[in-house]
Amino acid sequence: MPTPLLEVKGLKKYFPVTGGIFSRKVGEVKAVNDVSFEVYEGEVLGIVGESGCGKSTTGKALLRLIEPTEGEVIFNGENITKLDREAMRLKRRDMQIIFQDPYASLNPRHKVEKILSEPLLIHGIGDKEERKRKVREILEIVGLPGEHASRYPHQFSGGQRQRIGIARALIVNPKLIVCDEPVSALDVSIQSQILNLMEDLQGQFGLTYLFIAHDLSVVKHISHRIGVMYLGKMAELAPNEDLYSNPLHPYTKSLLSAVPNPDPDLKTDRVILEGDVPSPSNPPSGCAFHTRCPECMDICKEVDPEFKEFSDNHFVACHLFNDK
Amino acid sequence: MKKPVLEINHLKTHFFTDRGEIPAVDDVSVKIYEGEVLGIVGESGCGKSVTSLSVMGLVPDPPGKIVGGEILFRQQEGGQERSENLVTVKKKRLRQIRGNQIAMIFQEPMTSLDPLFTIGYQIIEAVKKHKKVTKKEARQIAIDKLILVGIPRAEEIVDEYPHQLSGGMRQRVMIAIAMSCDPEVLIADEPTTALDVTIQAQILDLMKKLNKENGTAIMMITHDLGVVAEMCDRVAVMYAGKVVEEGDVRTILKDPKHPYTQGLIRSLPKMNKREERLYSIPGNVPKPGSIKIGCRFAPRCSEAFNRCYEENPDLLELRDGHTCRCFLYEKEGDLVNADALAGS
Amino acid sequence: MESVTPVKKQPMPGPENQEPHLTETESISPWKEAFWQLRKNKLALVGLFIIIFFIMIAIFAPFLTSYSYQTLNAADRLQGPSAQYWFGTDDLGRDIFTRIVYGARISLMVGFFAVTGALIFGSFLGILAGYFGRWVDMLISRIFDIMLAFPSILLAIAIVAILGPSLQNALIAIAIINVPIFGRLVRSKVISIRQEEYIMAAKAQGMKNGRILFHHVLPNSLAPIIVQATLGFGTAILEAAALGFLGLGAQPPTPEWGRMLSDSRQYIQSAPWTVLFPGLSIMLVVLGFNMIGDGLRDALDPKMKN
Amino acid sequence: ACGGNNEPADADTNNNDAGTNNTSDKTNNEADESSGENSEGDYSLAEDQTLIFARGGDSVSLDYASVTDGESSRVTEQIYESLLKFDEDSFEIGPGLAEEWEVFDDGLRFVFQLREGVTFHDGTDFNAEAVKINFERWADPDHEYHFADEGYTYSVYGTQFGGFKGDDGHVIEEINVLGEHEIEFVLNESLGAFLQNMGMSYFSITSPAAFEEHGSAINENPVGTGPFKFVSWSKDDSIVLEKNEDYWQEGYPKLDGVIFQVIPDNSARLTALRSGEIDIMDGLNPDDVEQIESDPGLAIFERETNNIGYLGFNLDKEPFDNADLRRALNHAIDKETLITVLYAGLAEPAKNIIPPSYMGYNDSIDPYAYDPDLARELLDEAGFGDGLEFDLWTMPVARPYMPDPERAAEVMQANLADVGVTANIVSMEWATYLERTEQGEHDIFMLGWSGTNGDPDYFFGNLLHSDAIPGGNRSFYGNDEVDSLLNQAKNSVDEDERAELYREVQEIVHEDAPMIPLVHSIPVLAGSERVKNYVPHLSTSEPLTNVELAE
Amino acid sequence: MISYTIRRLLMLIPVLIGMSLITFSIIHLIPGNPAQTILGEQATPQAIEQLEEQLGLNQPYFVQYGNYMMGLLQGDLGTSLRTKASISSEIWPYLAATIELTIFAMVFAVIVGVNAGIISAWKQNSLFDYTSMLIALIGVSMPIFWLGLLEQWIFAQNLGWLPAFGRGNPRDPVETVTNFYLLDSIINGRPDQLWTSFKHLILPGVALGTIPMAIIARMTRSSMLEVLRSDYIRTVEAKGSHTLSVVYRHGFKNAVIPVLTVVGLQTGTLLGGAILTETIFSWPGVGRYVYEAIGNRDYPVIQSGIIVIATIFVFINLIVDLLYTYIDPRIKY
Ligand SMILES: Nc1ncnc2c1ncn2[C@@H]1O[C@H](COP(=O)(O)OP(=O)(O)OP(=O)(O)O)[C@@H](O)[C@H]1O
Ligand SMILES: Nc1ncnc2c1ncn2[C@@H]1O[C@H](COP(=O)(O)OP(=O)(O)OP(=O)(O)O)[C@@H](O)[C@H]1O
Ligand SMILES: [Mg+2]
Ligand SMILES: [Mg+2]
Ligand code: NI
Repeated sequence: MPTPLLEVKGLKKYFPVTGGIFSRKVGEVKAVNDVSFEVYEGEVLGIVGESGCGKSTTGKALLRLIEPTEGEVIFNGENITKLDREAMRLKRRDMQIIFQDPYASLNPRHKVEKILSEPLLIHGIGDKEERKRKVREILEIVGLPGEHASRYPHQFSGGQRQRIGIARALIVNPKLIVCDEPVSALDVSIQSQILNLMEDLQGQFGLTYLFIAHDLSVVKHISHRIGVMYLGKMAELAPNEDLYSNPLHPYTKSLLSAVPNPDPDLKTDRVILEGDVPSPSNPPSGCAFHTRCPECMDICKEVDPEFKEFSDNHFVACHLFNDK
Repeated sequence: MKKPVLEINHLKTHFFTDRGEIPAVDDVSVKIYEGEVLGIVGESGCGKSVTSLSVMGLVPDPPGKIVGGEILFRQQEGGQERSENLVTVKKKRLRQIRGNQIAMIFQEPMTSLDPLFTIGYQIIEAVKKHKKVTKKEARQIAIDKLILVGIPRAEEIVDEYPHQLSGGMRQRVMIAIAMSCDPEVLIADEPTTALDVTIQAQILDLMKKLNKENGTAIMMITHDLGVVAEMCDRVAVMYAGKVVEEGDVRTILKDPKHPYTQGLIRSLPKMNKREERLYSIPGNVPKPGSIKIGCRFAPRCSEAFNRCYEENPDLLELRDGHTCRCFLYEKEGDLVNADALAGS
Repeated sequence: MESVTPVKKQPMPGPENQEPHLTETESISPWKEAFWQLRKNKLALVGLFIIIFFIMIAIFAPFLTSYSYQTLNAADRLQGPSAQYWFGTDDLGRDIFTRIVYGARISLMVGFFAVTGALIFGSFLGILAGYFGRWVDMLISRIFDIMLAFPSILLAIAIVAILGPSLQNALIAIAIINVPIFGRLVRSKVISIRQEEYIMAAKAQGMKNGRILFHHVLPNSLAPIIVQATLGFGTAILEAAALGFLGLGAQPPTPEWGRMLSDSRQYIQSAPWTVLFPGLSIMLVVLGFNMIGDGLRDALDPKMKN
Repeated sequence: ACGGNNEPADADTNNNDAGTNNTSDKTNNEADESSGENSEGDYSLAEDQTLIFARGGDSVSLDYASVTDGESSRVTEQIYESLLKFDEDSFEIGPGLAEEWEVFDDGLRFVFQLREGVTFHDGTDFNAEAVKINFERWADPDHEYHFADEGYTYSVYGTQFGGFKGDDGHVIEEINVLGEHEIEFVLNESLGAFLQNMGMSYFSITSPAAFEEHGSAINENPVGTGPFKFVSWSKDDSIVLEKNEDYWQEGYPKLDGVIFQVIPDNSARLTALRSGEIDIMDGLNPDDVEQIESDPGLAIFERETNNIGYLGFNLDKEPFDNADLRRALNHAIDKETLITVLYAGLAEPAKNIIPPSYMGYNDSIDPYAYDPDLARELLDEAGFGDGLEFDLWTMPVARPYMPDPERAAEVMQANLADVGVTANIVSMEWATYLERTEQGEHDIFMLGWSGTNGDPDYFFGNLLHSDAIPGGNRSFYGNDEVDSLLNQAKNSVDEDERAELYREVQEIVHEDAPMIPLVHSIPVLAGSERVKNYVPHLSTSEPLTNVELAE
Repeated sequence: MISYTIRRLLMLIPVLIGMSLITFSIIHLIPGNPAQTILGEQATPQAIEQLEEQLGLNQPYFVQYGNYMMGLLQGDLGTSLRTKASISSEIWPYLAATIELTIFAMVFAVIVGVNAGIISAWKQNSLFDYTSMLIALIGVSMPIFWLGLLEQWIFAQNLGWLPAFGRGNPRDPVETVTNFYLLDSIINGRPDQLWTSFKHLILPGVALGTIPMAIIARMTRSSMLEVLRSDYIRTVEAKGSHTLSVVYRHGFKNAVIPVLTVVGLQTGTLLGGAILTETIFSWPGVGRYVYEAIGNRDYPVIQSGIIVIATIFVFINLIVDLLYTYIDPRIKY
């Protein structure tokens, strides 16, 4: 296996919960609680999990858009958590992000032209003419007519805006793009357009994606390997086919079975979980999943299972597989 | 054969905004039969919610107005069948039906409960409106309904406030409110869209149970074909304010006729097989009213021909109960004009 | 299969989410969009008309009247409205119409300078507080709290007392009491816009903080500030009139409307027009600004309330 | 002094009878015809004999000697009395709490025989000891009833008697109690105005027992010997007084009670008068006089003038050290217009700084006539033909001599503009105004002066004597000749001599023109026709002993 | 919640200290001298000097400030330089007058404003909506002193329906117990005086209440519009509930918080900002008290007056905040 492009070790992000008028810290939201994984060059690593499990926080923390509380992020052999502000700022050329909400992530007062050329300007790429040319080019690449550069975001539909978001991430030629649920706000027919576009671009520019989604079928479609998160922790991480054909973690199993399938012939038996996801500000002791786990054992209530490689390239954090 | 409880004929609901008239629902006809689950699918903005709100008489007015068609609500009353047009019925009568015989649940469980009143109050409010019961009885009904929708600690939860519950629980409460008067028809507008898959599974399960056990007819609005496959007996597919195809669930999912339905199903990433490239429908979803003549889908349709841009196709009955709005099938001999049938 | 989490998607898309209704190549800035919106607002147009009317009056004052606003005419004291004196005369025999026409200059100027002053200082402090946060925010916010807990009219009176009564000083006092209003607004806008996703996007591109502040945060906070400034015009004019009424504003013979009111209030019985017209003028100008402000708010910033 | 002229013995009875008669005559003459038909006893009394007197501001304190505002003395006049008493319509003094008095040693020793059988409102007896305590408390900052620690000062005492105990100029050497009802004042220097001072309301007598009881709260718990007793005071609203049943003047007061009501707004006050909610109002807007005169239910009460409003130059500042300029500007001000516009005719144009009724008033002075052409000519001669610009300082508050100073400034500004002089009106707060004019920061300023004891020295000494710099002499006028004439007049006890000296002073001052005397205003009050026997006194306040309300 | 209240009260201390410091600095920056104003234009410089010394005005500022604060800590607001009266006892009648007027004005403003706002929102774009919002717009644009003058002119002077000044009939003064005349008349068992006092409140109350009324109406309307558009209102309607229940019970309860905030802020503003109304209607209120004190440079009165007003202001906001928790179960302190 090649060396990883991105290595995340023990990443943690705790948000302080403040209360009272003196804004004292009264607790913590453990949004990301000790997550480790690697992303290889040219790979798409999918991350799935239910709402609030810390997917976005992971993505943003590893880009240092949110300062991580703890842990290391090694990008291209360099520990970027140690970089100073200016160095980090320059590093951003190589690491970009696409956001979930195509409405909120574009500055409504800037023309597309400005939105797209700003990253070039910041990183001192090209002169005015060249930047203009590049903007048109990238617009064509993401499937929008070049003239649209003179429009404002509100003049586009959701799918078109997401294309602009992609173009913005792409224009500085990054190595890694964190895609934070780039298609979940889109209609089905538009979603497939964007997924195709993203796949095409990956091949064309040799990109590496960290693809965050909560839609298992989307992740399955696009990723090489998939990580499943639950309450700020990685529950399972495995190659695509492996995960779907042989899920280990009880959570993964129930997640997979809960997805309604549009094929009426494929009615499977459901594992319907009881209860709700606990709050990350007050996670259960031991294994975070034990409150809902159909196979819960005594040890699960006390000991947090380790995230270990169970079989080749298949990691899982569950006591059921700990003995091995 | 089962009888329709709710029959929507040529419904037209338009919005009169300062940017012009928007035909959000443009000539929609669907029927819901006793005890069945009818799915309505379609992409964002195609008029699903407005259709359901029209039934409830809750279209925000201004700017919205039902400008045409009828909504017939049929019920047995002492052996007699009685049918009322909800479009023309008196406001007061509508309020009697609403919440009692036709109930509705909404997409956003987080915002659909009044944050300032207890769960119990909000259920009791519905009960007391329609039934002559004492305070104590009403409270008991509330608790019973909470138990019915599978809420643990129902006795305590009645006195709690919505913010103390999770999204899934709130959606259960919404269902409890809707079910509080044992309605004949339950309209569910994307009841699980905002929920996580594991919670969605719980809610869908619950709704199926209610449908089976109470015989409540459900109009299930969704844009998730997976949910449709799970839940529905029949499906209507909407596109830009019009129903483009309708039929029983297997037919629509397995053998769709309309190019839009076909494209929609093909563009879904599949769980069971991994394809290299997804099919995608080119172009954008049009807003209602932006295409005035011709088939609304024509600009995105791979099989469109000249006529599609010039004439509005009618809804045609292809086979028993399977209708489709497309010129491609007009040549087939045994077609019946479904539009002509509806409302007759 | 899929299920969507529509984070910000409204269940009922309002008109603002409508598909662009324009030709393919046209580019419409949010400002233009707002302007269109404003043009449809009849009340705002009326307001605009009123203000333009008063501005014209102020500019062309000397051409509108043949009288002087300060020359006395003891013979024609307290004359009622007539063809000769449209709005009558005051107790010194001066034409009230003339004084009101010239007074428009004063009121508009007061509004303009007071708002500008308050805007500049308020924005500066608000940006400091909102952008640097921590103790800077704490300090500035507490100062704002204190200033807002003061009864503002008393504060203004005290400030004028220090500086001495004059139009200029009344202006300064009004600007000062309005500083915390703008300051708080700017602060809260800066804070809320900093949390927008496009700001994070800008950061993700490697943008420097300064650029983020000036190219992204500030332009996007502008709309509510403009709205507040417009409404602030009205408030400032009212406050100036109140100070004038207490004799703490413009000094005679300057035809300041509030001052005209207080000078003639004792004639309300015998010569009601001396009280009626200056008051009406104040009300109209302020009404004009409020109408525009309301319209602007609807057009620029539908979510901002009050 | 003029006290010696009086025959104390029969003045007592005379005072009442004549006073009553005079009053009704006067009122009737001055009011319009409708009330002219009335003669004494021609009316029947109203059942409710409570009079409501409305005014623009509240009293500051009911400890009369510690404050100088007219609103305070208006009330304390009812509660307290001084040893001597002014005539109802002049500054002539007559017996008050003292029935008789004698002057010895060329005005260095005064002996007063006090009235017997007078009791304070608290029931204690009025006697010589009480008088002594009152005077000593004012004079001695260390006196236990001086309340210096609570911030009390008795500035009028200091002004009228040359300072306080221990000061160089303090004239009262000692006060001796000669008997229960006999008291002696020994002065170390003669003081022309001593007896006049004794009539001032500032030197009324408070019950010593009340000092004992209320301490420094005496200002809110007045206990005197006057016709009315204090009942209650709600600040900025009303002060309620009731009849003193044990008043020493048999059959008086006529009223059952008096309420002093504060109504700051002029027009509201007038409305209240019209609707009968109040009986008398002060601070009438001159423009309303005509209206009131035509209203049969209402009457106007004129107070004789006792003040001067003037426009002063700062002689310390260029170019106002130029007497030619000052004289020129004197011709530029149109006093007549001023009087019509601002006083509705209720004022006399001034040519001297003392009111015309005063002793020593020099009527032979030829006033600077209003003549813009002449003024322009003189200005040209003085070298200001090309114009002149200065700040015209204007006070921000209405004073008795100037009901609307800012309006007046506007009028004068216009007058000055006529002769090519630009005057910029400068206004500032009252406190600031007084301080800064005293320090001489002004060019030209507007101010005035009101008499208190009817003595001309109070005007001349304060406004024109160089000793009053800094102080009342805000023109910074200093003329040695004038100074010495004034000194002579002040210490003389011969009235004719004094009058002659003052006449001389006025001639010099007229020539030097340190100020432009504007007007002597005639303050007017309005009242209901029902109010009988009300005679406003020059000193801005008067006891309402004789007043009664008709049906 | 108790601990929240306590913490809020503790927070008051720095605000009050800041406020007293600012006030103190401001009033000492004001040129002019209390001794001068007390003694008037006819005073001699010696007398002024002497008085200054007696009043302690020649001490350094910080000493004066320290003395004042020491007194304040002991609950003593000081003594008026001018009237020599203890401010602690003198200020109450003024305050009571203002509070009574303010409450009356706010009750008027709230009743009219809230209902106008609710109905306007409910019947959006109706004639009622247009007219009441136009009136509200005019209301916020009106100089209140002008409104006061017109009211007085029309209703008191010309029509004579209502009294033009003061709090009661001077011939029949209310015997004060609490200094709230309405309350005192009841305590004294005097319905006639109750009626008189009420009549006296009407004109100044309406003048003072107009701006808050207009603001409240506008606020209520916009807040209601937002609420009426919300999902949970749709839920209530889907239950078939009656419109009144929808609009008032669910709608208004949800819309009330911003309205309450405005009510709190406006009440605070009126308390200290009623100077003009108080002057026009001869209302012996605290605004005028402080205003006159500024003119007279009566330092302790200015200082104490502002501190008392500001404290009340802060307290009102605290009460409003506590009311939130009562209305909205989501808010917890
Ligand atoms: N700025 C913040 N301050 C405090 N808590 C936060 C913050 N951002 C996120 N959280 C909390 O951290 C947890 C994880 O949030 P995150 O946005 O990473 O979830 P997610 O997996 O991306 O969910 P979704 O699918 O809804 O996007 C949540 O419980 C959230 O409430
Ligand atoms: N209040 C409104 N004002 C104006 N137009 C409206 C309004 N509500 C709905 N519409 C129009 O009606 C059309 C249909 O809206 P509807 O809410 O029924 O869509 P939907 O199918 O439910 O979409 P979604 O999946 O997003 O819920 C929208 O495109 C919109 O243009
Ligand atoms: Mg996320
Ligand atoms: Mg919908
Ligand atoms: Ni547009």
